[in-house]
Amino acid sequence: MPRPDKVAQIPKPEQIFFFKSCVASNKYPGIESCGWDSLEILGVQPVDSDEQTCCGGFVTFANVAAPTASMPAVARNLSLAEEKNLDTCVLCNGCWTFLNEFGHFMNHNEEVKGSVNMMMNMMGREYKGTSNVYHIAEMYYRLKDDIAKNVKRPLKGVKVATHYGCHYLGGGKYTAIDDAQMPTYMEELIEIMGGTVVPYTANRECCGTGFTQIINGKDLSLEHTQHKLDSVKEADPDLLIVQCPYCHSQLDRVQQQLNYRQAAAYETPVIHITQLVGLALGLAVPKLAFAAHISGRKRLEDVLDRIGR
Amino acid sequence: MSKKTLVIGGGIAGITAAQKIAQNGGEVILIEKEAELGGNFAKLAFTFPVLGDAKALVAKEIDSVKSAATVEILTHTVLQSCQGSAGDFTVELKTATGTRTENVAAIIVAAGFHYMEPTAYTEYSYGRSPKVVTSLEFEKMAAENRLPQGKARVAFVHCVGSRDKAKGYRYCSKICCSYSAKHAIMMKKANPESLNYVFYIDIRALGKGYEEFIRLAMEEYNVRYIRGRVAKVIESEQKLLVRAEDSLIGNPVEVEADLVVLASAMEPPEGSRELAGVLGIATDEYGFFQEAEANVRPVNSSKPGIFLAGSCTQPMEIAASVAMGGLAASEALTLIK
Amino acid sequence: MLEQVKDWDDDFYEKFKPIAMGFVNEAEKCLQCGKCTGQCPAAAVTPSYNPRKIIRDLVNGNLKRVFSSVELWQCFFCSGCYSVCPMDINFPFFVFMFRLAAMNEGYGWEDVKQLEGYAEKDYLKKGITVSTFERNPEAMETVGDISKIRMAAGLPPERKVSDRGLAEINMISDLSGMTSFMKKIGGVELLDCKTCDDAQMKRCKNKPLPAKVGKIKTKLRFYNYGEPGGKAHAEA
Amino acid sequence: MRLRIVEDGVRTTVEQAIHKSLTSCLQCSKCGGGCAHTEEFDLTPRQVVESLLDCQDDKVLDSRTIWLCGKNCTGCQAVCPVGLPLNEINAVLRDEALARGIEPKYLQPSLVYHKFEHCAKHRGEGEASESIFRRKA
Repeated sequence: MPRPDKVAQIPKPEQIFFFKSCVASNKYPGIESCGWDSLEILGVQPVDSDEQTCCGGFVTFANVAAPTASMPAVARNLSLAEEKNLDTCVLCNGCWTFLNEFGHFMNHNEEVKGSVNMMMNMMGREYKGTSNVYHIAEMYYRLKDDIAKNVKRPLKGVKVATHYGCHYLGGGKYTAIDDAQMPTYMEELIEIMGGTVVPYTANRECCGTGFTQIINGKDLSLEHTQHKLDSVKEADPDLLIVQCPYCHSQLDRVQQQLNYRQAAAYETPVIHITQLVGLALGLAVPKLAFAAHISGRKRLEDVLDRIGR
Repeated sequence: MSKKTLVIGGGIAGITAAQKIAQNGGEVILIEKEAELGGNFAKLAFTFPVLGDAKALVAKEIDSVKSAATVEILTHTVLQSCQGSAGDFTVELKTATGTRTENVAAIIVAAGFHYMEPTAYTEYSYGRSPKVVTSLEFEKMAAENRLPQGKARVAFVHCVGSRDKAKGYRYCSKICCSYSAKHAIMMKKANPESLNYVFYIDIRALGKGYEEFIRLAMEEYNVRYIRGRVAKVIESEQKLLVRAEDSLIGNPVEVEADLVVLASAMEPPEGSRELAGVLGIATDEYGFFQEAEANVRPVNSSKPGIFLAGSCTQPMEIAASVAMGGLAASEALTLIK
Repeated sequence: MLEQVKDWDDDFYEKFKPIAMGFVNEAEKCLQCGKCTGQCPAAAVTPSYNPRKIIRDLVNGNLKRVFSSVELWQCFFCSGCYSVCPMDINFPFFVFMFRLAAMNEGYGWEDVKQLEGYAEKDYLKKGITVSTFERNPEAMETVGDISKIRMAAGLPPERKVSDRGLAEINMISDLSGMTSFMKKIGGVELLDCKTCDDAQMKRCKNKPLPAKVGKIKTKLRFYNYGEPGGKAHAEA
Repeated sequence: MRLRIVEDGVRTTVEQAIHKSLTSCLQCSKCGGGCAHTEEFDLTPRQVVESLLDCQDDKVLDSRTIWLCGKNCTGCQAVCPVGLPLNEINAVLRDEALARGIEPKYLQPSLVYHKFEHCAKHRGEGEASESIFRRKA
């Protein structure tokens, strides 16, 4: 069950700094366009900056960048929002946990903050630690009444399963808006938009990306993802909703890889929560960018046909 | 000056204290907020380590205290205020019919304990699946013959709420190891076909016959003890998947169970801090009543004239509660004489 | 192997704490209850990986084993262990810091080498760690040109980070020593499926699960948790 | 892989052969701690018993431990607080493994060899231990 106190802490701002995700930009552009447009419809104006870079989470957890290198990178990205006096809205669980954890760490460690700021001052910036980082799914949950009012394309009869992803709920044991083990806010959102929630056994299992595991521990990673996909397939949802572009990429692409290698038949469309909200809010079909998806394309078209294009 | 003693709580510790004072010629007012005497003891089916009939044992004690001429029993009664000092307390009691004021020489607090509701343990699916129950609910199921039939697998989970800084209490609840063994034996007796698994971290069976009792469960009743705290209980169709590590092998394990019993922690009684406020005595960080000196003055509270008995001071088994009730009674008697 | 307590490093943990900058602490609170391993996705597929044992070894000071183990590189960073931990030990950060410490001791470089390209070619050159480049021909055929999809969705054909932004992250990299570190490890070319010949393709398809991508020699490292020897060694 | 706990296994055969129940095992580790083969075990004797109780037959019958255990050495039985004859258990398991057609693992190189061979850092030490082992054999 969502924690009401945490939800109440999320503001309903007029503007928010829109922090883009690498995977979303370069592999699944629909996440970016739907995130932007849906926030606009819900009355929050996203603000972009082309100076924002990757959060640095991947290179850090790949151990290429030590915390000494990733800490200033986090501070730099957060300072962009601070310059505009805005809070940050992220699309990705990884960005959320990485910006939050490292930001929190710097805020509570003056020494580190000081040395980071020395570097920031050299480039004419300063990290103050005033911008809060919110995940777009939490924003949606906060704005759920506005979503209910603006549904143009109800998801009637669409069976939807959820995948929350680890780095939002697990890493945010005390900071996320929902309980780490049995979260329900995404289900609530789906019901608001008229969809039917399909439970499955492996709901809270990891997608199997494991940051770098998909690259240099691929057999481990695929074995785990297959376990998850088997459980999804059993429940047979029309859509599998994720809230992290990296999970999105893993669950979408590994289906095709397993089909190729093992002649399996995994055909579940995976879409991001922004795309689902965009779908319900009636965004034009090209905006959803389903053309960038690999698995379950036919089923995705069926869903569109059923609920109207 | 009054010669009466007020005993708060009609569980086994309170009953014992009242009996002992009455046997020594003192007058007692025994108050209980519920409708019946017996407390948590009366909710059990069996005792451990000797499998005695709990209901019969507690009924005998209740009868004996009820038949004592100098014990006045007030059910549906709570303490409202307390003034004065040792030997001369003025207490205001809220009974079922109204309030009454009494003058007492000593007060014995035997407020008992409460089984924690493990609602925070969402990983164990408690509250979502009807097949995940607390040990207290298991006792009730056993009494009503609703235990699973046939070749059922039952998993008992230790340390739910105990030894857990994140979601529960840091202390060990002391008796869960033993009563889980008791439950596993009850299960095996009620349904010999059943297969029982107990997930533990350490087995803390401190007391006469306790270790033997747990070995009895393992050896005679074939209860499988797996060392490892359960990480997740997942609902899967008609079954529950219990995931843990068998840390003695170092391998993650999974058991398909039909019933999961959570040994929930013993926590301080509801409203213990309020009661302590009314009486003017200290509680510890958890809300248990603080004893004046843990080793040699275990029944003295921080205020003279107010004595503590039973599991409102710390998690405790029945025998220890009875002993503590007796000691509290003898302390109270010194004020009366 | 018979372990000798005298070989254990008594004060490593104390020395390690300041290096770990407060990310890693409270390991001595561990109850050894096994809740972390019970829910671990990596342990479910390779039981020799065991978070509980790694913490145990840290507290004992038996670090040689942790650093040299293959298992250290098998964590998924899913934070599941942290989310269930009754003592609030943030184990993923332990793994993160251990990997740095292990690299300091000379282990695990093969794993990191493969990932260096992402930092050098994508993160520092473009500011975005994941590029539009597809290694998988099938994905490429299905999706086609990503810039067209971006344009249809009302976005610019390519997400670009401004020159100032790029200059700044490169500066951070230089100042913090990340650049020199990357030069030291050097990268390896990742396998590109487009370059596969038919024979390779066939082999790839016949295999139930693919072997490790790239040139890593993890088998040569000390395999020492759970089932030392085990089946893999008996066969080898 | 995650173990699935089952209830039927070679455990019953073992228990019948030794006329004792394996449930009496305290998991105290006394057996493995003093064994002469302690360096080469993949499963310690304690883990053999635990695995038998979990009915992980394949794991036990595939292990090296059951072949390493000497037939007439009763060191573990002598120290066992509940008197479990671990050497007899291993003998029964060897027979069972042979009956199931599992190849004996007497002749394979020692685990010590594998470990040190594969760890560059300890190669020097490894050779030393290896030669000690050969002399023993």
